[in-house]
This record gives sequence, C-alpha cells and structure tokens, in this order.
Amino acid sequence: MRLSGLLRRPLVLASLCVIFGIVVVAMIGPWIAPWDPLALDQNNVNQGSSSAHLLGTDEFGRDILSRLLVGIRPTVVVALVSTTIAALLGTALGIVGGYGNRTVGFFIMRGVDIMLSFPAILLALLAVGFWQSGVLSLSIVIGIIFIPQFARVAQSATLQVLGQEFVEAEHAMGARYTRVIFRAILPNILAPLVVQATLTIAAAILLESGLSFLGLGIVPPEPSWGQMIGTARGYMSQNPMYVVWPSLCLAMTVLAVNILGDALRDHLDPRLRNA
Amino acid sequence: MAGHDVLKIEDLSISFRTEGTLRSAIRNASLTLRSGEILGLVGESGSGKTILSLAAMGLLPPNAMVTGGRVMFEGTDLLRAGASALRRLRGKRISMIFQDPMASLDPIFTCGDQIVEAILLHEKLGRRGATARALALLEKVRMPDPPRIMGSYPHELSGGQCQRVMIAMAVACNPDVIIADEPTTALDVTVQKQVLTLLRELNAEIGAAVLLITHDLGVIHEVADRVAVIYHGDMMEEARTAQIFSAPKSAYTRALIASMPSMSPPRTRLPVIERDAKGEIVSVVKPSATVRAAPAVTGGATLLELRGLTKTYTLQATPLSAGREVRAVDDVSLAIPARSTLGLVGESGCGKSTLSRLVMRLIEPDSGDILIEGQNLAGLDVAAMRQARRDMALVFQNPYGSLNPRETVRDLIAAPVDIHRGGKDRDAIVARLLDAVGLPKEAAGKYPHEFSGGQRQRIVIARALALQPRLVICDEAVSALDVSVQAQVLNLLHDLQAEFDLTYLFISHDMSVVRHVSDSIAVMQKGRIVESGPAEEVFERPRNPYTRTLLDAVPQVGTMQPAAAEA
Amino acid sequence: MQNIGAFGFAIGSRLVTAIVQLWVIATLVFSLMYIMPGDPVLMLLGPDSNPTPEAIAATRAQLGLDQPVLSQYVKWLGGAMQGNLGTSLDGYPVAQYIGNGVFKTLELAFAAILVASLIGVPLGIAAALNRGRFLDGLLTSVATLGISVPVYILGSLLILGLSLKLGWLPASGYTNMSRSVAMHFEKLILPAITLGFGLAASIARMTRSSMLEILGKDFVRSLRARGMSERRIVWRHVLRNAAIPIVTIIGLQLGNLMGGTVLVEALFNWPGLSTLLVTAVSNRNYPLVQGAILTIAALFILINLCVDLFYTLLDPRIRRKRA
Amino acid sequence: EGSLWFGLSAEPSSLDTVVQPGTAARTVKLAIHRGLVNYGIDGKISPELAESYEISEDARTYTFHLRDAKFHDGSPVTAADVKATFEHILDPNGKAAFRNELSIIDAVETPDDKTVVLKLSTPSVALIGYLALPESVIVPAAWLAENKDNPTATPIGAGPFTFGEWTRGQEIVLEKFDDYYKEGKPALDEIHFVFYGDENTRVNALKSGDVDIIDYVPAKDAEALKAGPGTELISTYGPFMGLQFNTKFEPFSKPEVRQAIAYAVDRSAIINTAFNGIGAPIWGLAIPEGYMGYSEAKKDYFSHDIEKARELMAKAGYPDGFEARLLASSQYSFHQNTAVAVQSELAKIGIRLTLDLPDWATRMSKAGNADYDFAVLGSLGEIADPDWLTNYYYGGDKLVRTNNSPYFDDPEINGLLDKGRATVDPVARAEVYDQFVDRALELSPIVYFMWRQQDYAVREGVTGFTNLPGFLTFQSGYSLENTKVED
Ligand SMILES: Nc1ncnc2c1ncn2[C@@H]1O[C@H](COP(=O)(O)OP(=O)(O)OP(=O)(O)O)[C@@H](O)[C@H]1O
Ligand SMILES: Nc1ncnc2c1ncn2[C@@H]1O[C@H](COP(=O)(O)OP(=O)(O)OP(=O)(O)O)[C@@H](O)[C@H]1O
Ligand SMILES: [Mg+2]
Ligand SMILES: [Mg+2]
Repeated sequence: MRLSGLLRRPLVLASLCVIFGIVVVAMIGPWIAPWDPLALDQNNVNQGSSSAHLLGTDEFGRDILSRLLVGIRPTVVVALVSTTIAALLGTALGIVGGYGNRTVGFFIMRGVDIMLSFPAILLALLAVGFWQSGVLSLSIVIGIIFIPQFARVAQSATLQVLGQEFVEAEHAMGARYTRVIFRAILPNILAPLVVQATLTIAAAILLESGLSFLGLGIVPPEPSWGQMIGTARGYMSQNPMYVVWPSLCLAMTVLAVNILGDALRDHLDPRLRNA
Repeated sequence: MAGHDVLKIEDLSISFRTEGTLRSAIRNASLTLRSGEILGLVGESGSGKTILSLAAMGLLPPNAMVTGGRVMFEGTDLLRAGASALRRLRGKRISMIFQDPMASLDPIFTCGDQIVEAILLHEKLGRRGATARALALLEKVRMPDPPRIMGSYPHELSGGQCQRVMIAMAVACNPDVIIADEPTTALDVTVQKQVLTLLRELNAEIGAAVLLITHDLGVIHEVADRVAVIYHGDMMEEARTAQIFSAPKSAYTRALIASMPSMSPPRTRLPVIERDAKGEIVSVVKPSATVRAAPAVTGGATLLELRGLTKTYTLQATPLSAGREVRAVDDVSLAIPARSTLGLVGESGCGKSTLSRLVMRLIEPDSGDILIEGQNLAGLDVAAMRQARRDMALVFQNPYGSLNPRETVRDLIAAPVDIHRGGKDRDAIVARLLDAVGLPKEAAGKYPHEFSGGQRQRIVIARALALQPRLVICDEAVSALDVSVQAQVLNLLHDLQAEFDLTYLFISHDMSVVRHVSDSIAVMQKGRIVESGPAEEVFERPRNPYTRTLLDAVPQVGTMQPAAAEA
Repeated sequence: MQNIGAFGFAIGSRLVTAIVQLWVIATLVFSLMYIMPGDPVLMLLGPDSNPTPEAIAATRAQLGLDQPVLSQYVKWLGGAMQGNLGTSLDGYPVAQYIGNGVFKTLELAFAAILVASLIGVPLGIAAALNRGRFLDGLLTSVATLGISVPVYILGSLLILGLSLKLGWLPASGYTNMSRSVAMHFEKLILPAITLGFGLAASIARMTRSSMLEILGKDFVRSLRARGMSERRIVWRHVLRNAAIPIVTIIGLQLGNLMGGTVLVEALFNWPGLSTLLVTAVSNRNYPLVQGAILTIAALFILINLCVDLFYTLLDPRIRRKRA
Repeated sequence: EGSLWFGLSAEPSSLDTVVQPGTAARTVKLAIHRGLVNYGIDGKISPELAESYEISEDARTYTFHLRDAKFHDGSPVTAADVKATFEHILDPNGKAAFRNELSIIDAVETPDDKTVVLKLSTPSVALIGYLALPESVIVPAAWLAENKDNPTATPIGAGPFTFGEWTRGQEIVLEKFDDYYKEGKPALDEIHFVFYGDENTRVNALKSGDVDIIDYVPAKDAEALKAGPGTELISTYGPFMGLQFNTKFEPFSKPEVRQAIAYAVDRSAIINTAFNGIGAPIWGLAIPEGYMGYSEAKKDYFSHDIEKARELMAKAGYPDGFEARLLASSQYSFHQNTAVAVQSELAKIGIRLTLDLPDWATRMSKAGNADYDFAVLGSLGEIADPDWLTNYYYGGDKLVRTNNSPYFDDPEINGLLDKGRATVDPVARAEVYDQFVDRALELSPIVYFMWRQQDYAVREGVTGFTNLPGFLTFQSGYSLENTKVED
C-alpha cells in the first residue's frame, strides 16, 4: 500500500495515535473519568494539581481532568461536523464559483462575500433564537460561518488551475463538468483545502468557546474544551494551570491534525512522494 | 579547431528512487566536451540524455541519486560543489536550454522580464542595456516583433517562440558551455537553421562548447563535430560525426541511422529498432498487423472542412496597459478528405497550434465555420460539442502541460475511455496503447513527472488514440521522439488509419516526417494558408517562395550519405 | 484607452454589485433583528430601572419603533441611500459612532496583518524549504500553537510580561494621535502582535503548502540553471507564483479583522468596530448594529474586490480566463 | 489637582438625566449634576442645591430653600429651573425612570426664586430618597426648553464638573467647574471616563497605571488589588443575589416550594464558587444592617437544612421533586455561575434544572414577559429608605416587572407597603416594616442568597473617593467632588 510509506514517519504515526486516542476517549470518556465532571466541591475550588485531582479543580471545585475527558466528545463533534459542513459546501461553492458559468460564478462569489461579511455573532444570536442550543445546532452554525472561507480558498485555487493546459485537455476529450471538477480541479486544489481544513478545526473549537457567552454552545455545566478555555480565562491569575490544560489538549489535537494534514498534503503531491 | 576539455563527465551513474526501490537510469557514462566544438548526443527516447545533462548542471530531480562518478568543470566537481559556487557557474559559464520550453518559463512574468533578469543576474548592464541586449537576442533567433514578445507572457506565445526565448536566455551571457536539450523541436527548419548558426557562431567566436542533444540526425549531421550515442543509460560510442554516419560501430547506432524516415519512401512503413531473437539490436521493418490495403487518397468524402476561420488575440502586459491585437489565424480555409493525412507546415508562430485549438473549439473563433462531415461545430452547444469531441482528438504540442500531474499514466490514457465508454475495458486498452507507443507496462502506475520528454509525448499520443477517433490532430506530436520510436508511432498512426479510417491533421516542422505521412500538404505563414495541394506536388514543385525556402532549409542527411542506409 | 475603459467597467460593475450586496445584507440584518429576542427600548431605558409602561411606550414612539416593520425598513433604506445611516437609539448619528471606530479598526487590522505576514510568510517559506526535516516539524508546531492558543491567553501573557512586569508598554487603551503620537503607537503594538501571531500561523501553513506546490515545478529548475540565487528564486519567483492562496487567506483574515476582533479589542480596550458591534447587539441598538454591519460588510467587500483584482495581477492566466 | 482616569465598566447608553441606564451613566451624571438633595458619602441625605428643606407633619408638603448655585452655563439655579425639571420628569410622555415614584407630586410651587414647595397627593416620607437619586438632578429650565427632546445636547448641570467631550466608543472627558458652589471643590482639573467593558482588562489597566480608578472589580481580583502594592480596594456590600419566582403556576406558586428552596441552597456553595469566596450570606431578607426593617432576630430565618426542605417539598405535594427551567445569563459569569451552583444544590432535593443562559438582553426581555419558571436575581434597592421594597414586593396593576416575582400579589403586603410610606413617625414606621418582614419571609416570593461585595479599586495616591455604603454604592460618583490624585 502507498499509505504505508506515511506510517513509517514517526511524527505521523504519533499523530495518528493521538487522533486515535481522542476518538477512543470521545467514546468512553465518561467511563474513565475519575470524578463526576459535574460534581461541585465548594471547599476545593481553583486548586492546583494534587493526587486527588491530577490536573486540579476549576472554579466550582470540579475535577479538571474528568471534565477534559468528558468534554472531548462535544468538542470532537463540533470540530468534525462543522469542518465537514464548511469543507464540503464551501469547496463546492468555490469550485462552481471559479469554474462555473460566468454569471453563476459571479453570483455565487458575491453571495459568498455576503456570507463572509455577515458577522458570526448575529448568526449565532439568530440560531439561539431558533434552535435549542446544543452540540448539533452549534456545529451547524459554526459550519455555516466557515463555509465562505473555504469557498474563497477553493475558488482562487480553481482559477489558478483553470489556467493550466491539462484542464483544456480534459475539455478537448469531451469530459463532463463533473469529471473536470473531480479529476482535474479537485486533486489540484486539494493542498490549500487540506490546510484550510486543519486551520478550521482549531478555529471551530475556539469559536465554540467564543459563542458560549451568547448562550449558544454547550450548555453549562456540561463541559467542552472550548468552553473550559473560555471560562478559565477569568481565572488566569488565580489558577493559571486551569487554562493551560484544555489549551494544551487543544494544541496537541490541532498539532496532530496539522501533521496529518501536512503528511496527507505532501502525499497527495506525487512529486514529493519519493523525494 | 578542437580546443581544451571544458566539461568532463566521468563514470557517472545515476539511479531513481521509486516506491522504495532504486532504478538505475545511467550507468558509468563518460563524456568530454571541448571548447569550440559541438558534441551531439543522440539516443533513444528515455535513454537518459536529459538526466545526464541535468546532472552536469547539478540540477537532478529530488528523487534522483548519483551513485558514482564526477562531473568536472575547470577543476571543480559540479556534483559536489557548493551552492554558491554552482550559482556563479550556472547561466554565466554553463547554461542549459531545456527540452520542454513551456514548462521551463515562469508563467507569471513576461518573457522580457525573464530574459532581462537572466542577463542582469550575471552582467552589470543596467535595465536599459539588458533590454537592448534582450531585443537583439530575440532578433538573432529570428523572432518576429521582439518588443511584443518581450511584453508577452509564456502562455501567449507559440511553442517555438517559447523555445527561442529559452535559447535567448541560454546564450545571453555568452557561456563557455551550452547544453542544448532538443533546442529546435518546435522550430521550423528555417529558424532551426538560424539557431544552429547562432550556436555555431558562439562556438567560433568565444570558443563555447555545445552539448547538443537531439533526435534529429539531420541536425547532428549538419552541425555536430562529434557524436556520442547513448542507449538505455549506457554510452554506446563516441566518434567524429562523419565516422558515425559512415562507419557506425555499435549495432544501435547502425540501426538508428537505418531508421531515419528520409530513408524510406513516403507512406510506407518505417523501420524500427528492436532486439532480434539473438538479442542483437537491429533495424527492421515490421509488417502491419492489419490486412486492409492503404487507403485511396482521392475520391473520399471530406471529413473536415474549415471555412474562413479567423482568430485574433488581444495582448495586455498588465490589466491597465493598452491592448495589442495579434491575428493568429487569418481566414483559413482547408479541407481534409476522410482517411487521409493533411500535413500542416509553416513558420513557428504562424498559427498552427491556434488553428488546431480552433478546430477543437477549445478557443472560440472570431468567425468562420468548422465542418465535420457537414456538421458545423461552430454552432454546437456544450452538450453536442462534448459529444462531437468523442470523435476528435488533439495531441497537444506541450505534452507535460497537458497531463494532469496528479493522475497516473493509466488514468491519463484511459481518460477518453472513462469519459465516453464508462471505463469499459480500460485496463486492456491502456496496456495495448502503452505497448503500441513503446512504453513498458510498469509505466501505467507512474506519474507524468517521472518520464522523459519523449515518453510524455507518447503518453499524450496514446491518450489521443484511445478511442480511435475519426479525426486526430497531432501538434508536433513526434517532435521529441528519436527516429526509432518516431517510426514506431508513425507506423501505428498509419496502421490505425488503415484499420479504422482515421483522418489526421498532422502539424510538424520536420519536413521528412511530413513528407512521409502526408497525402496532402498545407503551408501556413503569418496565419494564412499560402499553399496547399497533394504532397508530391508541393514537395516537388513548390509554387510559393516561402515553401521553397522551407524545403531548401531541410538538413539533408539521407541523400548525402547513401552508404549509411546499407548498414 | 479602451482597455482602461474595460478595466474600469469591470471595477464599476463590481462596485454596483457591491451596492446590491450591501442592500441584501442590510435587508437580512434588518429582518433578523426583528426576529431576535430582546427589546431595544428596555435596554435603552435601563432594564434595572423598571421603566413604566408609559415611558416605554413613549420611547418606542419617539424612536419610531412602534411603526410597522416595513415602514421602518423603507424609512431606513431611504436614509441609507442618501448616505445617512440613521440615528443610534441614544440619539447620536450612527455615522458618528462608525466614524470613530472605523479608523481604529482599520489601523489595528492592518498592523496585525502586517505583523502576521512578516512572521507568517517567512516561517512558511522556511518550513517548505525544509520539508520533512526538523525545522519543518518545529515550525509546524509553533504555527499550531499560534492557531490553537486563544488570543486572550497570548494577549494576557503579553500584558503580564511586557506591561505589568516590565512596564515597557501600556496595557490597554487607545490614545489619539493628536494627543501623543508615541503613545498612540505604543498602544498599538501589543494588540497587533497578539492578533498577528495567531494569523501568522495560518499564513505560515498556507505559505508552506503553496510554496511546495510551486517548488516542484519545472521552471524553478530552469531558474536555478540560470544561476539565480535560491533567495531570489524563492522570494521573487516561487513566492509570486504561490501567492494566490496566501493572498486569499490574508484577504480573508483582513476581512475577519473588520468585525471579528472582539476578544482582542476587549483585552486591550481598543475602541474598534467589533466592540461597537457587540455592544450594539447586546443592547439591541438596531440602527447601530445595522450601521456597523454595513460598514464591516462594505470593508469586507472592498477587501475581496482588491483580492480579486490582485489575482489577476498575480497570474496573467487568470486575467485571460476572465477577460 | 490634575486629571483622573476612570476605568468605567461600560459606556453610558445615555446621559439623559431622567433615565437610569446603569451604573456607568450614574457615575458620570453625579459628576456633572446635583439635585436638590443627594445621598452623601455617609449614605445620609445631603442638602445640595437646596440649602435646607422641611417636610410637613402630614408628609404632604416638602419645602426647599435653594442656595446660590450656578449652572455650568453661568446662570443661577432658581426655583423655576427646579419646577421645569420636575415637570419634565413628571411628563406622562417622558422617559423618566422614577416617574412612578415621583408621580405623587401634585404641584410644584415657586413662591419666590429661592423657594420650591412640593405638594404631594398622598403622604410619603420616602419621596426625599427618590429626590436624592441621580435621576432627579436639576437642569436649567432654558436648557430643557431647548433640548428636552435632543438626546445629544451637551449636558448642563450644577455639579462639580462640566461636560467636555464624548468620543463615542472610547471616553467621556469632564472638566472642572470653577463656579461650583462648594468652596475648594472639586480638586480635579479633569476626569477621563474611559470605557473598559472587559473586567480583566479593567483590572490590568489599573495595575499598569493606564487608569487611576475602576468600578466593578471582579471578585476574583479583589484579593490581589486589596493586597497591592500600588492599589487599594474600596468595598461595600451593596447588591444582593437571589431568586425570583414566576408565581403564576405551580410549583413556584406554592410558598412551601419557595421556602424549601430557601432551606435547600447552601449559601456558601454560591459564595465560594460563583463569587470566589467573597460575599456575605443572607438567610433572611436582603435588608442591610442599619436600614429600617433590618431585624437581628429575623436575620437567620432560614438555615441550610435539607431535611426541612424535603419536608416542605412533600408538604407542597412534590416529595420526588420536579423539573424546572432556571433563567440566568451567560453574559455575566456571576449570574451563570450562580445558576450552576443552584442547579447542583437543588438537585439534592430532587429539583432537576435546565439552565437557560441567553445573553443579557434576551434575559431581560424574558424577564419582562415572565417567560421563565424562576430566575437568578442580582440587584439592589434604589434608595436607602425602606420604600425600596415596594419595587420588589408590591402587587398592584403591573404584576410583571424586572425585579419582582411575576404575578405575586399579596394584599397584606401591599397594605403594609402603602402604610409604611405614609407613616411619618419613625417608630411607628419601623413597626410597619417589622410586620412586612414577617409576611415577606412567610411567603418568600423572593429568596435571597448573599450580599455581593461591590468594589472600586484605586491606585495609590488617589484619595477622597468613597464607595457609598449599602445600596448607594452605585451612586458613588457623588464623591468625585472630593477625589484627589497625587503626583
Ligand atoms: N523524476 C523521475 N523519476 C523517475 N524516473 C525518471 C524521472 N525522470 C526521468 N526518469 C526516467 O529516467 C529515464 C531517462 O530519462 P531522460 O529524461 O534522461 O530521457 P531522455 O533521454 O532525455 O529522453 P527523451 O529523448 O525522451 O527526452 C527515463 O526512462 C525516465 O523514465
Ligand atoms: N493566448 C495567446 N494570447 C495572445 N497571443 C497568442 C496566444 N497564443 C498564441 N498567441 C500568438 O499567436 C501566434 C500563433 O501562435 P501558435 O501557437 O498558433 O503558433 P504555432 O504555429 O503553433 O507556432 P509553433 O510552431 O512555434 O508552435 C503567435 O504569434 C503567438 O505569439
Ligand atoms: Mg529528454
Ligand atoms: Mg504550436
């Protein structure tokens, strides 16, 4: 298998392990958490690490480790669902915007402009008005917020690919638009899209914490990483490690995703494969 | 005349890393380049000529590995020299003309910028001086309207124009060594002559040494002092030109000379080089696999008819600068009978590629009709056009550019099958085509960048022939092929024509090839057809002065060296 | 001349489209705000103060909020078409608020993008040139940190270190240039760095990827063959060829900075449009929200237009496709 | 001497004197304006533009004697200005926040330039408290005539500072008023009110010296700012936290359930988690010590007693608890955190809560529509007079208000509140409020948890700023006239 070459790189392997671990914890988190992630302990708030609470406690005396473990699931769901929505729809819009009929493309991209300039906060507020706040509606809102970014990245890359002769060659063979898109354009614009996707994953998780103050998001007291980071901000002077742990988890995850993204990106480029 | 040794390649061995294994590409090659001489390097397509010359520049692709040997230039080993030392040599002392001119120019700078930059890298002339020199150089390579070329981007130039830009850059700083990798593939014979003269002059004036890689034995014969022959990564022999042609030592060389198209009468099968039962390399004429007789040229229905086709480009150096109109195709009318081959020859930049794109409607004509069996393509909608393209194929002049870098050769060749037949029998078809164009089966799993120039060209040809379309437009389709592979491909085209009633529009600057394949000829100059008619007539009794000039400029080898044919 | 005309026409048509776009946005925002929960009058009168129903009704009438939505909309649109963005609920012209915020926002945005590009592009290039090696991994990790560390953590650290501990830079606020130029720029440094760092990471990632794409092209080899220095090849040729995705992402970020820097503006008390917008939203100050969004959208559209023009400058082949 | 940089927690949405958009606006207003009387730094009524005043025996006539004071435009403060101001406040189509409370003023008489007589329709001793509010400050009649409906007019008052400039979104600058009627005041030349919406940023700004004083010190930073160095904390217990219940339907229409909740919630759980351990528990009514109605005996009416709570729940018919929606807001972390703590506490008696945590505006409009089961309440009394209770407990014709328990309407309580207001004799009056307290605890339409510490923090060298005691903390802007900055 071609992919086996990827696995031989230690960093890539390590990243795969991290991702695998995260997926596993997302499934079994509640069972391996040492404490009830919701249990308050008013006498032990904002404690540092101890043998009882490995990573210390938060402002309610809740065990940070347990909250991290349980918080993975909503975090992963939000990150994945929103990035998938944004990537699929955004890329589709971008490619059609770049490759489609001139009028159609023009209107799509101007529509994307509109979406882009529509502040996230309003969209989020609106969503709160319409939907129950929760993981799924949050993921959808965040996904929608990131669609136009993908669209613009995809469109610009498409424009660039269209200038090349092999696209002309496809046309000369009588290829249908779908074929041109999937065989000629998509593989050749995948590199920036992969990068954009890895960026979006991190941004989605952080945005989740940003939106929680509007009441959109994971409803407290349920934990999620973004929300923990957002809350911990207020306690940075008292309990500095409170913000460090979830940020570290996030950074680890994003790093793993990025390394995999890079590896995938390089792997997709045949010229780099054996170099 | 022979000067001192400037560039010495000693015992050079190069391998490629592919999928974890090492594949040897060049084995123990040695070559010596002396000042003031032209050393011809000939060999089969894919034999390692380009790799050898890249090694000499220290520019091997990242997956190539030098497994042994040295490349000595003035006492330094270029393979081990530091980056800054190399930088000072490159361009100034050693320069290279790359095989694929389109891919070798930066697409987003105007040609003028690029030439001027190349000059300023090594000479303190100032912008104005450099621009003047650039214009002079373009003049020297017989470029029409140099100021316009200076302001054009590479994609706005014809293949031959790009090639000449490359040549201009390579000779700009009067280097001691010029490595010219197929420098004239896209040039018509008159310009080719001019370019060769330019190289010769550099030879004489400043004692430059030229390594001339070409498959065109006529060119070798005319300009090379010595010739080296490479076959499958092994140097076969090295001798003075006359000697090679009169008394070739290695079997391969003998076979090579025997396979030249000019050796054979027009519209017959050409000899190809093979190993016979005993493993000897020989030149043989293999009979066609098909039984049908050669087509009758006359009396057939007209397949393609062009009426008053016109195309004008607008050139703009920046979005704000004033536009200039270039009439690339000017009121062209042509007719090609079914089952016949029309050879289209003409000056480089006269509009041949534009014409072929127009026929495919890859660009929209300003006016005129394109009739295929009476159906006017110019009026078709997208869906109908898509359907019509099933029966047409275009072999692009620039093979690398027309290959999607992210698809394997299998997918590339099978593309028409996938498009029009839902991928039916694709693997079998790919295997057959690969074999027909002389590529190994393993090639199917590789990507375009892993191939030599000639190999890429064959991939494109294979793709064009995948569905046996009614009309095949070959835009310089065999220009990068050595005579043997060229023969194989031409034979294939011939056989297919006989078997499936194909019609060819064959664009080439190689008169002997054109002569060989064409039933009728059209001669183009400055966007217009200046002469057309049956092949013999045009070749024997050219009426137009430009046609005559063209024919006169053809390098003659076959007629001068009748002895070679007997070998 | 004729081409300048054509170019002008292209821009002109984009500008006309922009007006339509703004109208669409305005209409969307307008309708959205009437679906959103929350009462502007209550927020204006101070929700804690138990305003009497009469006071509420009187205020509503005074602000014209008691009229049918459609007539409010028509009235607003009429004003907007004459360049009058209306009156904020507190009586001040919306334009005055916007005028105060917009330059501060632009200033911070451009400073941040400058920082980001100055860090991100070289990092991305270095990573691409060292692909698969230690430096690549290191830079990837740094970039990842930049992406995943929330701005306020970085910002807080910077404030803690550079401002509170060392006292080198002011912690927050905005000083008008007229009061003190030095102070003005001192106060710009920290927020620009804070914003820029995270953006730099994205730019670096995109630069790396895009550079790799181009570095594999044949023309790079011929540039080398001409004896060009690596630096020149990379900065002049490869980077220019790789620029489109990078410019795209920079354009996106710049656009986002128009209205999406709430956290940093809060952290450094930078009185920009984001804060204005968020405050206006939380007070349900609809005319102000309307005006702020329109301004942000207009800036965004302008940026996108510039980016699109940039594409055609960067790649002549795109120009041909669109011409 | 010099200028004071004041880090204000919000930008005033309006400086219109008669509306009450929040603390920030009050702070600025009290620097610009003065009323006939105001609350002084000791929390007592301090005569300001009125040199002295008398309240008649029947509590129906208030007579004010004006001093020689000047407005910022140089004109003297006259009875006519006072009359115009009150007419403006009482305008039925106006926006005055306290029109309701002041509407008992029947007539404003001006026997001469320096005398103002207020005639009331019903007796009230509480009126003087409302007259001391920043919303009752006096503005020039001429200015009013011109600018009544112009919200952007430059404010003119008779206070210690004149309005300088308001850079929208950034700061308000005030300048010293040289003709202020108090000799030698104010000490400052100018005040910059810089808007610092973010609490952490506000604290940092103080620490780094960008500002000299900040309001709304977050609980988590109080300790550090108190310890210094270089900073000082000025604190008081002002606002309280509690719960308001929608009494329209079960279960919260049952007093037993409300009482059960009062027993079930461990106050320290809220203080320790949501308020970082800072605050004082309330086990009875939120009446500050020293205020009328405060009772040592009833102070600990409730206790943390789960058993008792369960009993009450059973008695109300909910032995197994119930499910309910608790409204709070995610915009203010102490509201959200209180909700989380309450959720956890009430789980112990089987009340399963869903938290509804929208942004503040939504929270307020939900409160205005009684669109909740019960809600986290964080507020305070407007005046130091016990009549502040009216706002929280009175029934009457407007049963849904921001700060009451919707639909709570008890005739007995209504009667007591009416009586208390009209009783001039302090002893008799105290009696009335004692009865009120008994009834209020019994019905517990509002359950209180704690006193919130309300802090200002200043840099070393800033003196003379006073955090007004108790409910008056948000009127501390008054003391800016005494504030000085060293260096
Ligand atoms: N990047 C690469 N990776 C793997 N194999 C390669 C690569 N480049 C070239 N090759 C192989 O090396 C051999 C020599 O290639 P080279 O380009 O030197 O041929 P050439 O003699 O120049 O042929 P042509 O006349 O067709 O240009 C070919 O068989 C080709 O397939
Ligand atoms: N996209 C373009 N924009 C502007 N001018 C163009 C463009 N493409 C080609 N030209 C110009 O049109 C003319 C004809 O070009 P074309 O490629 O058809 O020549 P050609 O006959 O194929 O030449 P060659 O033998 O060198 O390939 C040339 O002068 C070229 O510079
Ligand atoms: Mg080659
Ligand atoms: Mg051509």
